[in-house]
Amino acid sequence: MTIRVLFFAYLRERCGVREVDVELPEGASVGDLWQRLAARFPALPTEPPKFAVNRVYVDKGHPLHDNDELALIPPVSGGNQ
Amino acid sequence: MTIRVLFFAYLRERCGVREVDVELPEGASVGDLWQRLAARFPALPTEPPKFAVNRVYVDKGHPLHDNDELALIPPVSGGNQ
Amino acid sequence: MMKSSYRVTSDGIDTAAMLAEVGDAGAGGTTLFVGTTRNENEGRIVERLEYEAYEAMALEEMRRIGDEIARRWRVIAVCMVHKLGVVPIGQASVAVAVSAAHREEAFAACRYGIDTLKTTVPIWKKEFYRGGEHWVGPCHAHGVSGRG
Amino acid sequence: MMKSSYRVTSDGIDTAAMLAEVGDAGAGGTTLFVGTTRNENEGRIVERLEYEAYEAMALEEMRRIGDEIARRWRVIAVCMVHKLGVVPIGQASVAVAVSAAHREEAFAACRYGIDTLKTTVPIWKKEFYRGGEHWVGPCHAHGVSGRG
Repeated sequence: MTIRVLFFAYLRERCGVREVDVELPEGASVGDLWQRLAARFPALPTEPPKFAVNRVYVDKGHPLHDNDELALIPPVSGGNQ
Repeated sequence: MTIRVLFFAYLRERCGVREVDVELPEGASVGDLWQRLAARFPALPTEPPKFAVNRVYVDKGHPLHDNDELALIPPVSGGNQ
Repeated sequence: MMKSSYRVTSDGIDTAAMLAEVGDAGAGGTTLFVGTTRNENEGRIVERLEYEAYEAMALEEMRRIGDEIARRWRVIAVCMVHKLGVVPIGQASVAVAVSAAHREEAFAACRYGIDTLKTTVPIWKKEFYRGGEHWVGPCHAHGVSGRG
Repeated sequence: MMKSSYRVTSDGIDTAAMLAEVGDAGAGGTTLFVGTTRNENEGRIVERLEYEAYEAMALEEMRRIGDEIARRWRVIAVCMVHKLGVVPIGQASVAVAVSAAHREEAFAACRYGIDTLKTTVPIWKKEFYRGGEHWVGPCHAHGVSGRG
């Protein structure tokens, strides 16, 4: 199955990519995909960001399906005001 | 001494007066003036409103001086919103 | 030093102007509260409100509220405006704007401002509802019903 | 049924339009919060902020916040707008407006709205300060200093 992965903000800048398509075996979870990404993009932090699948926050155990859109969500703008 | 008394809102309507000058002996307090007003305006409620002298809230014991401006302050608009 | 301005007016309340007044390069957040005439109150169908003020004292009381805000919170600017006379349904009768470096203070000070304004500032509200009119006060003892 | 609208925009935020949108004959109070770019942050002299969004999800998250507001409080209307791109000092980056019959609900829901928006809506802020730039996050681990 193919998962579209979206990078934002400092992750986009660090990894130098806005989106990539990743091939994964059926039954893979968000955590499995994160392992794959960590290997491919050494600039990713060891501590994972938050994840959203199809625009809803999910945890690492969330099962993926073909054509899902996974977004890596770094800490949002919060604070300061 | 002469005290200017101001009536607002429902007190103004009930008593039919916006302001009156009252003559009082030296040393009179806000409470003394209220007694005088109650006798003169039977439409005033038995329970006194709040008082302000020269635009500052005071209690009944506050001493009056010549040319003071006493306002009878019914409950303000509060609530509702 | 906190900036402040306080007004009573017979014109409509210009909230955009108020936001501009409290604007500041050091402000991270501004909270604005606007009180408007509601078409219903305690089961009565309200047609309009009319406000009367002891103007000189109203402005002094607003200033005392602003001074207390400056003592309690780190606030950059405060603006309070109250409309007098007739205020139709949906129109603004009162507005309080507060800017601060952080939103915590802007919210707390704005809330304190409107709450205190409504209990201490000598402005009275007459409610004209279907079937009568009365001066609004905590005890509702001042009604003059058109029904008699 | 609560009215609601949610937007991200590259234009300036029109707070007067937002207040008009949440206006209602049943509203007694409206609370508006406006977040603006501050000229200082944690000792750095800020020159501007720049916002980037995961737009589709940002709008969905705003809607979820609005739905939660509708569940928790008796609110008439909610409007949330976030600006994207460059926001100079003193300009608005985000605004939340809430109208309700009573001010208690308008304040509580507006506060909840902005607090939640700032922790869950996927919009990121890059701070350009004198001497460098960095993405703002809770841990400040994402800095790229111009000083090296």
